[in-house]
Amino acid sequence: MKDTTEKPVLLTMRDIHIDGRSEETWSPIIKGVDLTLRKGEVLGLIGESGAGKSTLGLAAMGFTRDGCRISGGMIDFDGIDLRKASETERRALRGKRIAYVAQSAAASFNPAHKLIDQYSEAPVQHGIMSRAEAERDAVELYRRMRLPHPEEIGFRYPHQVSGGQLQRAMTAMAMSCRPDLIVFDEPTTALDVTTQIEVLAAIRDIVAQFDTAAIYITHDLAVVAQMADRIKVLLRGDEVEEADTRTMLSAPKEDYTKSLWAVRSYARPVQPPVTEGIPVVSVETVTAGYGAADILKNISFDIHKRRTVAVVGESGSGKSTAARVITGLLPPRQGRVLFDGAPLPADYRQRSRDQLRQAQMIYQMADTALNPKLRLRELIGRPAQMYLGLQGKALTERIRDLLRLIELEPDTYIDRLPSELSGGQKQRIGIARALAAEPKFIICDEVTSALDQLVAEGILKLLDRLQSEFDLAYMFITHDLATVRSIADEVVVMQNGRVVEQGPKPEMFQPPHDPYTELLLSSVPEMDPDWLTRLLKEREKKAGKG
Amino acid sequence: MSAIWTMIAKRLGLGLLTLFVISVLIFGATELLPGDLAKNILGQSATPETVAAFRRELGLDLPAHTRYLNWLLGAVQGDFGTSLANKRPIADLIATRLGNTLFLALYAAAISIPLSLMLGVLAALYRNTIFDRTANALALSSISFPEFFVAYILIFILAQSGLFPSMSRVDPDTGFAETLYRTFLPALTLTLVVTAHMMRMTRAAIINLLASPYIEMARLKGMTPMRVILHHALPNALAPIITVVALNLAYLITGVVVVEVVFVYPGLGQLMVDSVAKRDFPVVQAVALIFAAAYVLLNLTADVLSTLSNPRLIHRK
Amino acid sequence: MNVLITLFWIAVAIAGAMAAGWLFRAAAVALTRGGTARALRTAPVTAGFGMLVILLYVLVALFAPLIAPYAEREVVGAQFLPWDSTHVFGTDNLGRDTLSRLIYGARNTVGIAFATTALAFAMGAILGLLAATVGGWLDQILSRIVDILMAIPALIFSLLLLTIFGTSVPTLILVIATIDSTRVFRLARSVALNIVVMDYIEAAKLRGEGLWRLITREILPNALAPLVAEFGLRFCFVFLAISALSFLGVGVQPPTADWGSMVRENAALITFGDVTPLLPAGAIALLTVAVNFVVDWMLHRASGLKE
Amino acid sequence: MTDFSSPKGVSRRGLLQGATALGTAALILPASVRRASAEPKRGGILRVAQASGSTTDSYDPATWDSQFVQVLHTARCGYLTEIAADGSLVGEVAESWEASADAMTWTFKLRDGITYHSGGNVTAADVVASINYHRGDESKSAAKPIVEAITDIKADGNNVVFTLNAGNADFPFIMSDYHLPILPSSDGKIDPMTKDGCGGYIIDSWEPGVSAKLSRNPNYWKTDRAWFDGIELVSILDSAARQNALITGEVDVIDPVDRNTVSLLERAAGIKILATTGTQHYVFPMDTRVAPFTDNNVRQALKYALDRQEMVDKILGGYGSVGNDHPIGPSNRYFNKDLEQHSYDPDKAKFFLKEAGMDRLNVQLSAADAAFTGAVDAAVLYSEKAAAAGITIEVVREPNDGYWDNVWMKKPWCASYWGGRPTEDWMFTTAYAAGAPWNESFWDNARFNELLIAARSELNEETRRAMYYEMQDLCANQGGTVMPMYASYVMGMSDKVAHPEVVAANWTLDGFRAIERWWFA
Repeated sequence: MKDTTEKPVLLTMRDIHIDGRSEETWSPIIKGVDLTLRKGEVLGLIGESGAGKSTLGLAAMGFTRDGCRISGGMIDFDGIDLRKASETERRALRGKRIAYVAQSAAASFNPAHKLIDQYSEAPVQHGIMSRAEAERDAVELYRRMRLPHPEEIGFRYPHQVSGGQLQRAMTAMAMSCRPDLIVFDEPTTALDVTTQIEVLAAIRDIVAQFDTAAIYITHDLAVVAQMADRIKVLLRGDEVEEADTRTMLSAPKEDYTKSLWAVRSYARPVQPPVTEGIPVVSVETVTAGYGAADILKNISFDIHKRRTVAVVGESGSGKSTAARVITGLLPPRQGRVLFDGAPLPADYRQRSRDQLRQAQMIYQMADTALNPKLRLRELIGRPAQMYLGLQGKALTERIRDLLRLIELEPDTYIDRLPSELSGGQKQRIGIARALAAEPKFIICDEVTSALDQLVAEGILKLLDRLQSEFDLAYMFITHDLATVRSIADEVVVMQNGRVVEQGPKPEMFQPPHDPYTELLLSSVPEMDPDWLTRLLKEREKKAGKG
Repeated sequence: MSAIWTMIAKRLGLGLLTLFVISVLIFGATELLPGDLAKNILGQSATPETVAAFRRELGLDLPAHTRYLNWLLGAVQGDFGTSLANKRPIADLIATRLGNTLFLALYAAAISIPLSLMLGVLAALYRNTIFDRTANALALSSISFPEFFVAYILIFILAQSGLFPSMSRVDPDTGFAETLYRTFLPALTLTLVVTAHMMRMTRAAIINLLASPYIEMARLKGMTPMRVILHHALPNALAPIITVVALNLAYLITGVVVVEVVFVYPGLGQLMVDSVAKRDFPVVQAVALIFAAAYVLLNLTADVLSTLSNPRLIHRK
Repeated sequence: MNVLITLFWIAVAIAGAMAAGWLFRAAAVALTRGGTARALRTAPVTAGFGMLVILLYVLVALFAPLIAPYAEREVVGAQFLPWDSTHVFGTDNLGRDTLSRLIYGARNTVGIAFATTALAFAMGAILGLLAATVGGWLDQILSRIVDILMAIPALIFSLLLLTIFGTSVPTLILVIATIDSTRVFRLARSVALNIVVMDYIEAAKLRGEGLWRLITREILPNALAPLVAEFGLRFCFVFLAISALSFLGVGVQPPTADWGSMVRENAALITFGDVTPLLPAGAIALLTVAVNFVVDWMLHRASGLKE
Repeated sequence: MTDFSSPKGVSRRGLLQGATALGTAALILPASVRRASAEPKRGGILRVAQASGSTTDSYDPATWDSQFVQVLHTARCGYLTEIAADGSLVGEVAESWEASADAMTWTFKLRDGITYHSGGNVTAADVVASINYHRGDESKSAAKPIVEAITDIKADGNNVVFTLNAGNADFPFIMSDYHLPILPSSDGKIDPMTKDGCGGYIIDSWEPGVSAKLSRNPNYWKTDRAWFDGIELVSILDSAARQNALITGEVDVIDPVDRNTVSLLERAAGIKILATTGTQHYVFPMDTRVAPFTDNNVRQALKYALDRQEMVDKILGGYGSVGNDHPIGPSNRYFNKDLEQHSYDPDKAKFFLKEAGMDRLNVQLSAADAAFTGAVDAAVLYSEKAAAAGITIEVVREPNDGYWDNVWMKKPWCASYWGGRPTEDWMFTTAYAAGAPWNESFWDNARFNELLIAARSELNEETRRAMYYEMQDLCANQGGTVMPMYASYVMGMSDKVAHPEVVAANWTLDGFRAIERWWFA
């Protein structure tokens, strides 16, 4: 952390009001927030989804998304009133003096152009450098961002570069005009934990090198703790509080902030491992894949009644493929899946209706998992109607029961469409739909990763309660070790289609670890502002030794 | 790149299959049409013997499948035979008309494609403004008038005042500039007919991308709206635009019989209609296959171009 | 000067149309409630105008006998009478009242176009959704068949089929619908391909839902927006198809009044500066523009773009 | 109207009209036009646009079936005889002819010094070969029926001798038929695809269905003909396009003019309309073997249920005259002036219906513009007027394509047309005699058939006249054909084009010979 209080003020935002249009009315998104940023300072903006972090970050550039408008307040960037300035004047600032790094680099790089062309665009168009200079500069910055092959990587198209590298290339691109301010909008959220470390480190270094001021937007407290000098907490368009990072972490004033801090502490009591009895689901030496490639290589694990097995791994590790094998969407090349000790037909189309009923699935994205055109009555009622043959009043009663189970008031919600629900409510509907079939086993595929922490915690608690109530067995697919900590009984760690380690949770979180598990565990950011610095030093040391 | 060659080879194979099936379909359809060429030429006066003689000479007495196979055998060897009605080799009959048809199609395309792309881009840039809505309404009005009617209006305005000829009579001796002048009105008619579709598609394809994060990124890099559209949206919108351009090109080649009639332009459409009326089967087949081949090839070209316009498909990881 | 006057009147016409659209939207908002009213309030003025025109057409079509001053086929005087108070738009080549023919034309033309488009969509959409859902060989076969049908020029193909099967209205509808359905198939299939990869379809399949329910309950409602938009466009193209066919000598049976044929019958007059053929052509154009204004708005709503 | 009519229809037209109009009323021009026409002079390229012409057209005279080839080849070729503008027969390749007393042997003396474009002389052997091409078992010619009566043709020096199977005083007229050009021969055969001929113009280029270019034959034997230096024939199927071509000056003559807009065209500057009225007439034949048309009362009812003058006004734009349900026109020798003119009379129609024991009548009338331009509209008008008499006529628009194959003489009631015949006997024999192949109403009236045979051999003028009068009466009041109107040929032309005072009416375009008869003023 650096002390920036002596530096001149770069950006001042006073009493900012921003409205968003939904249907025909304008409703406030930001309700009078102030913000001050000095040169070279990093401000962390934190809050849950809907808090207005991105909107505020963009407003710092004098920019609003379509369907939004700045309805009040003052934005002063280095003496320029961004609200009074013409669009042409604002445009001259963007990219040149204020740059932006978006959440998903993969989506924010134009797929039609090479990286270096996109790098050069801002400096060339703003008349700072010639094209040749910009290309030389790009290589230099790629090197500073520790990108592999900095001379060549710029000549690739975005799809040819991995996510972590893209995110670094995007930060480099934001730096191309050496701006005074960069707005980072959740730059590492879409990345795996192990990749996240490198990107965080690279961003931190380059911001420091060029003494660039930054607004760092994230929902992840541990991340912001590593990056920011000061932290501002937002809740539904209002500022909750603001303080320097260490103060904020150690002594939050407001209850809301405290509750945010507290989320990480939820953990249910671990149940003893089951050693006997027939597992509900048993995956036996399964090898499976698409085309010629094997995605899963000879994996085995069991899931018992009333137990939660967490399958952990980074993207591409094969954990979702394992779920597809179990559900029968992807028949394995070798091995089989047993249910209550009896082998299941490999293809779901060959399974009986009862076999289908017994194993249910909850998806990561409730938005795509719920048919947007069906009302909750049908979404939840359909499995009950199909599998249990419920009709008329009995069906309605069952739907209302299920809604109560997931803590939604039946009268209010039964005839709503998914689009009329919040993210957490949608996920609850996904759970209710699975429960409606009265299954023995539920696959939860990253069910909390798209949710805010408070909401996610609610979902985890609900799942926990339902498990004891209905004796359910869970297979919990996740990349988030915090989730594993809170809910798992057993852990299966996967990498490149293989199980690298498995066992009861307490053992898994105790050394000695498999090296990959070690890497995973150590990469989870901690609330300590010095964590990143320390970790990098340790890794350097190890690498030096090795 | 090899993936493209595989695709081209596969698609050409499928295209040949398509042509084959179409030749069967067209043959079947002409068989179903009442009357045959012998009866058509002989008229009611013919005695059964003369009809038989005529049919024997033209080979119409053979069973349908034999006639078809004979035709197919010739066609596979590149010999499409001679017109039954006037004994002219079909290749001769078609050559100049195909040239005319292609010329008019390219002429109309040369006007309409740049025009519609430009209008589409401008409409996307100034979306929901008066310009956008006016261009849209005008374009829609122009496609909702029947082609021949558009042609008549153009003749009334541009030909009766003596600016352009109302007939597009061209022959191989006509000079290029003169041909351009004489075929201006049909080309303009076709332009009015196809521009709206391409313009709307261009506009829609571009607008469809405007919510993309990389467009927002470009705007946040301080790029002008024009550059955002041209440099960032357009390259990614090419695939649907190319497809719709190909469809319209195919229409310009295969669907313009009405314009040919009004402007007395000797193209393939009129030949096809005449030959259907006379039941001149080999000519019908040849023209139908040219039309189908044009469609297949244009679609293939569109797909290849769409692939080439997408770096994700040509530069694999 | 003339240009200026023309421009002035065009401006007046546009302004009038927009005012009418605005008023209609205001009235519609006042008369409806809930979601409909909310949706209507966000409708652009053009969409309001479009809805007003469509409503007027439907009313004219429904109440043609009440509105039209003369019967559809009644010969009321000499041919080509000038526009006057008895015959607002004069008479046609057989001495029938042009205005009455136009009014009845709304009924016949819109009716035929609607039936044709509906049939084309029933066939094309069902097969397209089926192909996308089932995939595999069924998709291959259907797609190839459609490719083949599309490779035959539509106008010549329909001419051929109508010559073979005759030109009664049902045949006409069937032939145009069949040819049109290939285009619908393509659209339905490509839209559905984007839907079948969604998790809720996977969930439905895993639940053991049958094909019919999968298509009608899970896929169709989500494919509706682009299909409806296409319906609007196709609907208008049917007029043009009928008009082109009547140019080639096959079309709607007389003495039924339909706009496509009316344009054809009177088209030659335009070359003498007589604007009578502009009436049916204008009626088609106005409906096309109106339908597409509404369609554009619906697409805009469906796309979720906020501007 | 664009005419995508079936070739069958067209060949039929060729057959049915395949004779000259004897005694047709020639056009008498108004004085103003006459002055302009005064002095023929050489020069200029005449551009003619016609509504026919197909890519399938050919040089083979056996297949000529549409106006475009008829006009084109008439300009290229010479015939034995020619019908003059006033309807009389004059020699062309034949200088003179004479018949034996029984009119069964005809000797034609050929004119000296007529040469082909290629240079050779026209010989008697060429004449024999040219006519023989259409005869015989292997003939595929559309003209076969009209030369069927010939049993033998011989060349005799400069003479050609025809022997017929029965006497026929009209035989020289047949030799003027457009199917029968005189073409060069070798070994007794002509090459049907030859481009050669002995007419006034040489074909320089011809793209079937599009256009043809001709230039004057410098060695043409007629000194008072072929004034134009060159000719361009264009095929413009669309009637509006044809009119536009005339208005914009891209062609000099168009044929036909759309009767719907002829009055508008007439008003255009520098354009004049030429109409000739001959024997061309439009009919609605009923199949008298099929109920309800078996009952003459029904037929009579239908004949009183249409407004003929309205049809002439609206379908023909006034260019024509009303018909009286028999095919003999005012220009014919034995036209029955005293016969009551059928007119629109719903009460009478109702009366006849009642006679037939009906209150209402429902019938279908099949029509297509292939039958004649405006046929569908005419049927619609018919249907409107008939409603007042309690007759419901459902108009069925049939496809143009295949009309003559599938509809004509197949459907019980349809539209049709006739170019007319030069003699009463020929006309009646062709279309009204029992058993005749084109008796389109399948009418079989004993008295009529008897009179037909008697009249053919009757030499007493008055008796013959009486017989034909009675036959017209029978036809009109008992026949199965509704004949509403005679239609004129209507052409449009630039007022720079001049033509003789008398314009032939046997065919359109001055008997297909406008090319060699007209000139630029």
